[in-house]
Amino acid sequence: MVELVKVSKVYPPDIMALQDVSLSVQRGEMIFLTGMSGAGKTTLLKLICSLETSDKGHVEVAGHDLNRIKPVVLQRLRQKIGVAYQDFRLLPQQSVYQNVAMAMEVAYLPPSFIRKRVESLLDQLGIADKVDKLAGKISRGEQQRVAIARAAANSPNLLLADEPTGNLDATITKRVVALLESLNQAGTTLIIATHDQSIYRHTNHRVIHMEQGRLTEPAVAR
Amino acid sequence: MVELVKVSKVYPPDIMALQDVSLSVQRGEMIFLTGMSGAGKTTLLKLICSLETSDKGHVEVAGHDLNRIKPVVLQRLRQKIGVAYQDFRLLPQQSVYQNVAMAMEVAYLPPSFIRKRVESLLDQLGIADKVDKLAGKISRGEQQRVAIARAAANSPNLLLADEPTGNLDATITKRVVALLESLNQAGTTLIIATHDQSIYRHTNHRVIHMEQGRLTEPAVAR
Amino acid sequence: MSFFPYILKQTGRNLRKTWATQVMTLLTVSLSVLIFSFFYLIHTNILKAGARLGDELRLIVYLDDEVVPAMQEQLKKRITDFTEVENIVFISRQEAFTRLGDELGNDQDVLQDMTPAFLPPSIEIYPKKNLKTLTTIKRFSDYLITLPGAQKVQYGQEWVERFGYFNSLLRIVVLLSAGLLVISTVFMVSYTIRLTLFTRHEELELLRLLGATNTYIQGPLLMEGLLQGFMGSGLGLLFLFLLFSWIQLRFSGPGFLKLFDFTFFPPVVTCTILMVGVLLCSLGSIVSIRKFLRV
Amino acid sequence: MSFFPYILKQTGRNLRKTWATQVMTLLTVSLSVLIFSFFYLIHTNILKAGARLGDELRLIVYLDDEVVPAMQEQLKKRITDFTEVENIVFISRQEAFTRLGDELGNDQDVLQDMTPAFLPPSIEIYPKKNLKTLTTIKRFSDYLITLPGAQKVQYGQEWVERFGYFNSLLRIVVLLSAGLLVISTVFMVSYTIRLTLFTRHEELELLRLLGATNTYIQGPLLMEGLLQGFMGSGLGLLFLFLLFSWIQLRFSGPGFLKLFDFTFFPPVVTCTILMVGVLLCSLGSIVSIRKFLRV
Ligand SMILES: Nc1ncnc2c1ncn2[C@@H]1O[C@H](COP(=O)(O)OP(=O)(O)OP(=O)(O)O)[C@@H](O)[C@H]1O
Ligand SMILES: Nc1ncnc2c1ncn2[C@@H]1O[C@H](COP(=O)(O)OP(=O)(O)OP(=O)(O)O)[C@@H](O)[C@H]1O
Ligand SMILES: [Mg+2]
Ligand SMILES: [Mg+2]
Repeated sequence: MVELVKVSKVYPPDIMALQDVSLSVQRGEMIFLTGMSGAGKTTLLKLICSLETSDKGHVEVAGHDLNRIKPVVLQRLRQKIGVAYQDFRLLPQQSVYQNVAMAMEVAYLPPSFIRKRVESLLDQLGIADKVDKLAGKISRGEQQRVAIARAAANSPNLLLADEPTGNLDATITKRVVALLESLNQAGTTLIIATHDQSIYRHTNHRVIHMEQGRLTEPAVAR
Repeated sequence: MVELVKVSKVYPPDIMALQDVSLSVQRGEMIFLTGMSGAGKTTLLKLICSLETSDKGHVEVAGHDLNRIKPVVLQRLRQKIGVAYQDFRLLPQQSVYQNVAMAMEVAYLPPSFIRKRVESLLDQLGIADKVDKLAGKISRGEQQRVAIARAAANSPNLLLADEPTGNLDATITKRVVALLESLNQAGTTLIIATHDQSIYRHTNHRVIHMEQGRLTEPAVAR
Repeated sequence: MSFFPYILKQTGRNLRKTWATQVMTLLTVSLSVLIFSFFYLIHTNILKAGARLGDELRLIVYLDDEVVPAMQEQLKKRITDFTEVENIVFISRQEAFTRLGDELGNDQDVLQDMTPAFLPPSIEIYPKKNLKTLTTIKRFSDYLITLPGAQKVQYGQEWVERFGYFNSLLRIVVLLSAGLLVISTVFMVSYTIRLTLFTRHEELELLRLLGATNTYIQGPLLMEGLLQGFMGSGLGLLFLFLLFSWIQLRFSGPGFLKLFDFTFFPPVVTCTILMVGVLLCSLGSIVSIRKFLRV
Repeated sequence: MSFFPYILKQTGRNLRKTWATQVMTLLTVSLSVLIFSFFYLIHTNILKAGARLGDELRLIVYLDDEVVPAMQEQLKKRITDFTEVENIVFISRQEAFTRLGDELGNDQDVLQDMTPAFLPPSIEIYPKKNLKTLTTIKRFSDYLITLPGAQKVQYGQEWVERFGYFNSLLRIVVLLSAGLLVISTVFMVSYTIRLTLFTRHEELELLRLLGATNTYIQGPLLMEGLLQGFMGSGLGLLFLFLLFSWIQLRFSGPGFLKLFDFTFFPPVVTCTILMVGVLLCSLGSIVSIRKFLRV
C-alpha cells in the first residue's frame, strides 16, 4: 500500500525532518509510528498524503508515484485516504455533522447514506449528542473524535492517524482504538503516529520508532 | 488562591458544563484535575482565568471576585495568571521567541530580561533551537512546549495548564513536569488538567476528578 | 448523487454561512457599478446635448456685394470644397434688413428712414455635425474669409469658444473620473473577493485535502461570483435608475428639458453593463480561486 | 521599560508582519482620497470659472429717448432700488453708433450714409456677483422693462440661459458624485480596517488574555491608523497633484487658460484634507478596536 524508498525531506532553510527513510506498509497492515516530539512522524504522514513533497527518494501510495501523479488522479486517491490531522483541521464555524459529512460529500455519496454513516461513527465515538453543535464549540477531546470520525467516514483504504488520542482519557482511548481495529479488520491499512504507550505497548502490530528523522528499528513485518 | 463556591456554568442553550462546583486551592498548592473528555475541566479553568463567566456561584481568585472585578484590575490580575491553553493559542505567523516574549512585554518588562527568560525557558523544554522559527512551522509537540513556556514566562502566581502533555512523549513529559514542579517550588500555585495518568499516578499532590460537570472526589488538602 | 444539486446546495449553504461578508461584497459591487454607470450616463447625455447645441451653430460670411445667382453655385462649390456642410443660405441686403426689423420688434420705427443698403449681404453656413471641434471651426472660418468678396466671418466666436472649452473640460472630467472609477471598481471587486476567499482559506484547503475535484470546489464559488455580479450590478443599476428619476423629477424645468433631453440608457446598454458586472465578478472569482488550486 | 518605545516597536513589527494588507489598505485610502479630492478640485475650479463668466454678464436696456443727465441719477436710483449693481453705463445714440462702427471694422463704410439716429440709446447694467442665478437675472430684467422709457431688455438670454443650465447641471453632477464618493470612501475605509482587524482578531484576543492594558493594545493600532491615514491621504493628494499637473500641461491652450484659471488647492485646503484623512482612519481604527476590548 505504501512504499517509501530512501526518502528525505528538508524544510527550508536547514531542517532535516526526514533522512533516508525507507518503509514498506502492506495492504491491510496496521502499524504504529512512535518517536520523540520533533522526530518527523507528522512529516512522514504528510508525505504519504502528499501534503508535502519529498526532496529525495521515492514515495508510492496504492501504486501511484506521488512525485509524478496527475492532479485528477491525486484527487481520487485522496478521497480514499483518511487523515486525522494532529491539529484536527476542523471547520469551527460548521457543525460536527457537516465536518464529518464533508469527507463523503466530495465523493458525491447519497445524502441518506451520509446521514447514517455520520450518526453511526459519532455514536461509536461517544459524541452522538454533539452532532448539531458547531465544531468550534465543543471540548478539545470531542473535536479530536470528530477529526477521527471524518478520517474514517469515507471507508478509506488507507487511514493516517496523527496522535489520535492526545486529548482523550483512557476509557475513550479504548473506544477509539476499537474503532480503528474494526476498520483494520474491514481491510483498511492504518498508520498511527502516537506517544501514548498504552495503545501500542501490548499490541501485536508492527511498531516503528523514529529518531531525528530516521527510522531506528528495522521495519520488519509483523 | 482560588475559591469556587457552588459554581454552575451553562453553555447556551442547554449544556450544563459545570454544576455546583466548589473548590478551594491554597496558595502554593499543585493540583491535578482529571476526568473524561467533556467532563468540564477546560470550562473550570476558563472560569478561573475569566475567559468565561459563571452563571451561578462565586469565583474568587487572589482575593478578587471575578464577577465584580474592574477591567483595569482584571488586566493586572491576568498578567500574573499563566495559562497553557489546550488549543495552545499561539500566533502562527510570529516567531517562537515573540510568542513567549509577549507574555512579558504586556507587563513592560525590560527587553534584556525578557531575552534571558525566554532562552532559559525554551532551553529547559528542549526547543532552544526553534527560537527564531515561526510558531506555525514547528511540530505540534514543539508548539505545545511553546504554549507552556509562554504560560510560565511572566513568573505567574497562578499557572493553569490544560492538557500540557497531550502531544509529548514520555521523555519530554518528564521535563515539562520537572519545570512545573520547580515553578511550584518557587511558589506558583498550579492547576493541571490532564488525562495522562503517568504524570499524576505517583504524585503526592491533590488529584481532583470530574464527571459530567461535578467534582466526584471531595476536595481534600494534601 | 449527481453533480449539480451538490453545487446548488453548497452555494446556498455558503451564502447562508457567510451572509455578512456576502452583503458587504454585494454592496461594494453595486456601489462600484452605480458610480461607474452614473458617470457613463452623464457622459452619454452630455454627448447628446453637445450634438444638439451644435445643431444651432452657423457661420456667417459678410460680403462686399450682393451675390448674383450665378455666383451662388460657384461659392457653394468653393465652400463644399473645404468640407461638407448641412446647408447654405444666401441673405441679401433686403433680407437682412427685414430680419433686423423683425428682431427690433417694437423698435422697428428706428429703421423707418433707412434703406437696406446699410446692411451687408451675407452667407449663412450650417456645418455638418462632425464639424464640432473648435479648431476645425476656426480653420473653416479662416478658409471662408478667403472667398471672393468676403468681408468678415462671424460665428459667435466668444460663446462658441467658451462652450467648446467648457464642453471639452467636462468631457475630460467625465472620462478621467470614469477611468479612476473603473480602476477602483476592478481593484475593489478583486480585493473583496480575495479577502472573502482568504477568510475561507481553511475550508478550501481542507476540501483539497479531502480530495474534492476542482469542479466541486470551484462550482459553488463561481456560482457565488455569478450571483454577486448579477445582483450587485442589478442593484447598482436600480439605484442609478432611482437617482435618475429623482434628478428628472427635481430638475425638469422647461428650459432644462429643452437643453437636455436627459434620458436613461437604452435596454441594450443596461444589459451590457449587467453582463460586464457578472463577467468581472466571475473573472475575479476564477482568478482568485486559481491560487488555491495548486493540488 | 517605559510605554512609548513599546508602542513604536510594536507598530513597526505589525507593519512589517502584515505589509501586504497594509499596502492594500494604504492604496484603498489613497484611492478614496484621490477620487474625492479630484472632484472637490473640479468643483472649486468650476465655481471660480462661473464667477469669472458672470463678470462679463451685462443687461442692456434700450430706451425710447436720450437720457438727460438729470434723469440718469433717478434711473440709477430706481435700478439700485431693486438690487445693488456693480456698474451702470449710459450709452447715447452717438456712442452706440461709434461702437457699431468699431465692431464693423472694415465694413465701416456701410455706415457712411447713416446718422446715429437710427440706433436707440441704452443703459448697460453690470450686476453684482451674487446676482448669478437665472431666475434672479430674469426677475431683474422684468423689473428693468418697467423703467420709464424702457423699450426692451437684452442680456444674451439664450446663451446665458444655456450656460446657466449647463453650469447647474455640472454642479449637480459634481455634488452628487462627491456625495457618492464620500459614502464609498467612508464605507471602504471602515470595511478595510475591520477586515484588517478581523485577520488580527486572534492576536488582539490573545493580548487581552495575557492581561495587556488597553493602551498597550490600542496604541499600536491607533498609530497604524494614523500612519495609514497620513500616508494614504498624502499619496492620494500627491497623485492628484500629478494628475493636475498633467491636465494643466496637456490642456493649457491659451483659450482654455483664459476661461479656466485651473488652480490647485491652497495649502490650507490640502492640509485640511490630509487632517480629515488622518482623522477618518484613526476614527475607523478606534471604532473597530472598541469591539475587541470587552475584557
Ligand atoms: N512546516 C514546517 N516548516 C519548517 N519546519 C517544520 C515544519 N513542520 C515541522 N518542522 C520541523 O520538522 C521537524 C519534524 O517535525 P514533525 O512535525 O514531523 O515532528 P513530529 O514527530 O510530528 O513531532 P510531534 O510529536 O511534536 O508532533 C521538527 O524539527 C519541526 O520543527
Ligand atoms: N464554547 C462552548 N460552547 C458550548 N458548549 C461547550 C463549549 N465548550 C465546551 N462545551 C461543552 O461543555 C462540556 C464541557 O466542556 P469542556 O471543554 O470543559 O470539557 P473538558 O473536560 O475540557 O474536555 P476535554 O478533555 O475533551 O478537553 C462539553 O460537553 C462541551 O461540549
Ligand atoms: Mg507531529
Ligand atoms: Mg478540555
